[in-house]
Amino acid sequence: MGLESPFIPYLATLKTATQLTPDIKLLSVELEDPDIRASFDYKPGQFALLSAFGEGEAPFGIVSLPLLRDGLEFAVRRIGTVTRALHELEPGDTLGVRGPFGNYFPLEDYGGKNIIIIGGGIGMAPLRPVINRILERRDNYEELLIINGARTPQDLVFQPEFPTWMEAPRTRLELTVDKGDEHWEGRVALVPDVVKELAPSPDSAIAIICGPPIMIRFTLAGLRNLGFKDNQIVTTLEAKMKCGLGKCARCNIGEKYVCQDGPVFTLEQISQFLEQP
Amino acid sequence: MDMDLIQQIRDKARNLLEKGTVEGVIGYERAGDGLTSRPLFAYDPSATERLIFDETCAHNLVKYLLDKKGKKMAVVVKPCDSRAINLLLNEKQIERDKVFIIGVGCPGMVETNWNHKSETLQAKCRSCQLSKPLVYDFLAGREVERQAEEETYSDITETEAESVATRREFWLEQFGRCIRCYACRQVCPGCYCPVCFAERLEPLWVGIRIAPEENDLWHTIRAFHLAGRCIGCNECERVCPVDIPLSLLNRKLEKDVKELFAFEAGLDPEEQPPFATFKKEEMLEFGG
Amino acid sequence: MSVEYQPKVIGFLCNWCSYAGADMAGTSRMGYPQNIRIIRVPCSGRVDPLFVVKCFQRGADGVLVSGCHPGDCHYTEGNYHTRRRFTLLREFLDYLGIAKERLRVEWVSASEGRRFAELLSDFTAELARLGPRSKI
Amino acid sequence: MNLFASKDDLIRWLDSLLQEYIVIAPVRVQEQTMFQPISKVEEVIFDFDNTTLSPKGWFLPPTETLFSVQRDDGQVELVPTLVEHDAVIFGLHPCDAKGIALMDGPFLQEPGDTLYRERRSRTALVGLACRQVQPECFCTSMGSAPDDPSNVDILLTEVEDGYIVQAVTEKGKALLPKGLAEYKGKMHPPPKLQAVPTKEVISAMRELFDDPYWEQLADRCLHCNICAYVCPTCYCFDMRDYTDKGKVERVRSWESCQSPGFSLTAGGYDPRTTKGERLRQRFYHKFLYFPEQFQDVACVGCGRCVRDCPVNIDIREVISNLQQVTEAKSGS
Repeated sequence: MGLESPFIPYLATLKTATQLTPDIKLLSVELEDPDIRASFDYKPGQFALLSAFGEGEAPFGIVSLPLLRDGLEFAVRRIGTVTRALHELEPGDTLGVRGPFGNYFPLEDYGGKNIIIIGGGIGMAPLRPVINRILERRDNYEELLIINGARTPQDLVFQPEFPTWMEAPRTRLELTVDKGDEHWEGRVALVPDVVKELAPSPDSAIAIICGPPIMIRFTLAGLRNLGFKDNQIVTTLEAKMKCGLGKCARCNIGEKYVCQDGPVFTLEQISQFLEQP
Repeated sequence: MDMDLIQQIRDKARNLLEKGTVEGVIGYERAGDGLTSRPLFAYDPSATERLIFDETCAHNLVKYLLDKKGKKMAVVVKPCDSRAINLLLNEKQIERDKVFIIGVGCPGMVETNWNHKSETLQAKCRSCQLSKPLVYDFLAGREVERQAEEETYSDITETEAESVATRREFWLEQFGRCIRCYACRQVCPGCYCPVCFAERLEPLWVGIRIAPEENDLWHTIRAFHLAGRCIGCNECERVCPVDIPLSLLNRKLEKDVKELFAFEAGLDPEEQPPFATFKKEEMLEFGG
Repeated sequence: MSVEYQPKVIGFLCNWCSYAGADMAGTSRMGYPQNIRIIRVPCSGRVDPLFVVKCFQRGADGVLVSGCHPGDCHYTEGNYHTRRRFTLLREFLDYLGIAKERLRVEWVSASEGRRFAELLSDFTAELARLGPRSKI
Repeated sequence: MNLFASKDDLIRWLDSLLQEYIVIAPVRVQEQTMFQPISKVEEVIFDFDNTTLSPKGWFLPPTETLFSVQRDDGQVELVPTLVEHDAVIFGLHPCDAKGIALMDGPFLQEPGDTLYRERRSRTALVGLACRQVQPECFCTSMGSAPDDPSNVDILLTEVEDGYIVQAVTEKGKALLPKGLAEYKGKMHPPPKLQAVPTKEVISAMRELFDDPYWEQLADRCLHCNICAYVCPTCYCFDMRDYTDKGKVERVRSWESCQSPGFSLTAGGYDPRTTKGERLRQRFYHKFLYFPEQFQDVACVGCGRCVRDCPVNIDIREVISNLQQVTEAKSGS
């Protein structure tokens, strides 16, 4: 008989589920098989398919770092049938994991550069391991600017980590919301406007952005105005993915298969796609 | 081919485009097989020379008006298709002043497949009583004297006479062939829900399996959603790649709606469809 | 060894009359067959034919749709629509091979607990007589 | 060396194959011709135009269970579907055989699709050369031919009093009955087909992406899935769980780029929203993306989509229209 079917997920146990925002949970997941757990290696930007048995599978960026062997973390926004089922799981319940899939942010190549991280809403999820990896190897990089936006203060995703991020050396965390509330004393502005206001320099810089399509569109325009070249802007694409194996052709955009060729692309690469995502 | 009729369609279409009365004309042109026909969208007056009309022009072009909402379009409409205009007017899906209807007198359509044209009149045409479209702005050709057979629903009554178990077996065999290409839905002028129940995930109605039990649900509800709305163009059956006899479903409902509610879809754009109204003193035998 | 056939029934009961009627049947210990699973709906007019077809598809032997008597609808006219819709659906399902006896539409008021119990017994007996449905 | 089998030989052979294998062959179902597992040789039809659906469904079924989820006392076990039988597909035309060879590209590339690979390795293909071609056929323009033996294990060619038998692969040789005589008669030239331009257009596909042609063509498209489902090379699929009475299975089913929601994400984002963009995807996948990945166009010229499209979107006409657009562009 042949090898195990690549469609069969690894079984995993939900260790903890933490409500990060009203519709986003951080799921901490442990693979059941110790050998697989030990060999499951991944890099910031890669994703996995989570199975809620009875509903199906959906893709999520892995938001933890591989060295933290105590589990895989996923930030899951309740948005459809699979994410609803994942939200309903309780610690101890079984789920499935397939992956890791796709490419990753080439952080080694960004050594010695200023890094600007721009994330909106759940778009912060794939950026979280990037931030934590940079902080873990802080000396390898120059200035780190994080611009994190959300609709309202309670929609800001990784709030428990904000103190760590703020206190890290040569690191600046700028929060912004579209609409404040009675407790919010911070910025009320759209992410592209904050980028314009802070005007980070393109010199020896890399901008990594992720967020809703409308935010990305205006942020890109803003970065270009500041003099960022397309090869200095990196993003991770959202696409319909089903199999994760480059077979089902659902994530096919132009000549690319996002699940295999992506999801991480520079703007320069994307602009060369025949079909624009 | 009635060249006189075709010339009238072409002249009218050209005239409408040249004057800017409409943005486009939806009509028929010769298909690639040189024998049958296919829909043509003419935006340029020169394209109107490709317009034709003959006994192979079965497509119900009214469906395409749903893709062109907001644009003023002219459309070539056979008598049977005009019922779809009335249906969509009744359901407020199209605006009368946005549509210029080029009605055609119709000799009846024959059974066709790509590169094949038979002499046999389509079943729906054999019992068609309409000598001209029910609604039009311009009539090309003449009213056609019809010597139609009466619609007796004999195939339906034959099916009704079978036992319940036999019918179940029959339909599961028919639905078992379905590959869920949804051509029946895509071609239907009455199917325009923004999200079809078959694609809805929450709640999930039709399961992912392309299998008799799921296909059965699909076909039952597809037909029932068209109860009192199906205008009998029979395009669904014509396009079905695996020849499921969908008219046996649609016409069963048509027959029952006629008997129960004295209603036929698409005859009058103002008349309340059967499920939008009721009479207090009807069907009193129903229930306790 | 023969296990007595227990038909599975799904009941869609309107909140205002029939559900209260069923409740009354229960609280007054009238005793009715336990084969029914009740789904409370705001009005019998809420029952989409799709719900009924889905029940049959997933193995129900019978479906009961029950609302207020015509004229008594809490929303004035919901049950008149129910009457039209299900008159047609029963015919249609029968035509597709699901015997019309398997779909019942009944009017049961809040005070008709006994009637609810009786009609359910009657329905269950009829379904038992019809026997299990052939596969799908 | 070509062998010869009389019709009786062939029937006896098929009969013996039925003892050991699942035999999938063209049969009549109502008005359709379908490839289906047969229970007796009499069901098989030997003289047929291309079947309603291609034989791809044996390898990528319209619906299949990838694994089932079994729960026992809180413990979850995933039980994979296994391929349990050896099979023979009998009577497939060379275009359909090429379709299967093309599907090997995506399904056998690592990580291989286990079910597909198992079925593929446990199935022998017995081809039947086309003595007649239909007006919708254009296999010779797509790198195949009515007598092309390259993608089958055995190729049969009908002659006056029986069949020429070519054992193409070792697998084919092993399958043949002993004692067939050598064929010494003459070979018949295959029927001729009209040529459709392909190569020139494919090289120009990149320049045509934003051409208004696609929206114009899509005007009449109904966006049904007929073309994709009758196609021997369309292989897109969907995956979801199917539950019934407590039983949970992960199922995959055919899906098509023409469907609403094909590329719509749960978040509501869809890179293809217009009719033209959706229809364009079909042709670009066949004539640009697939060739870039697997070095061949994803069309075998079987003509099924030509035959079955309700609004006569004819892939050959699309190709020649694109050629005209290219020429007009380079001319201006």
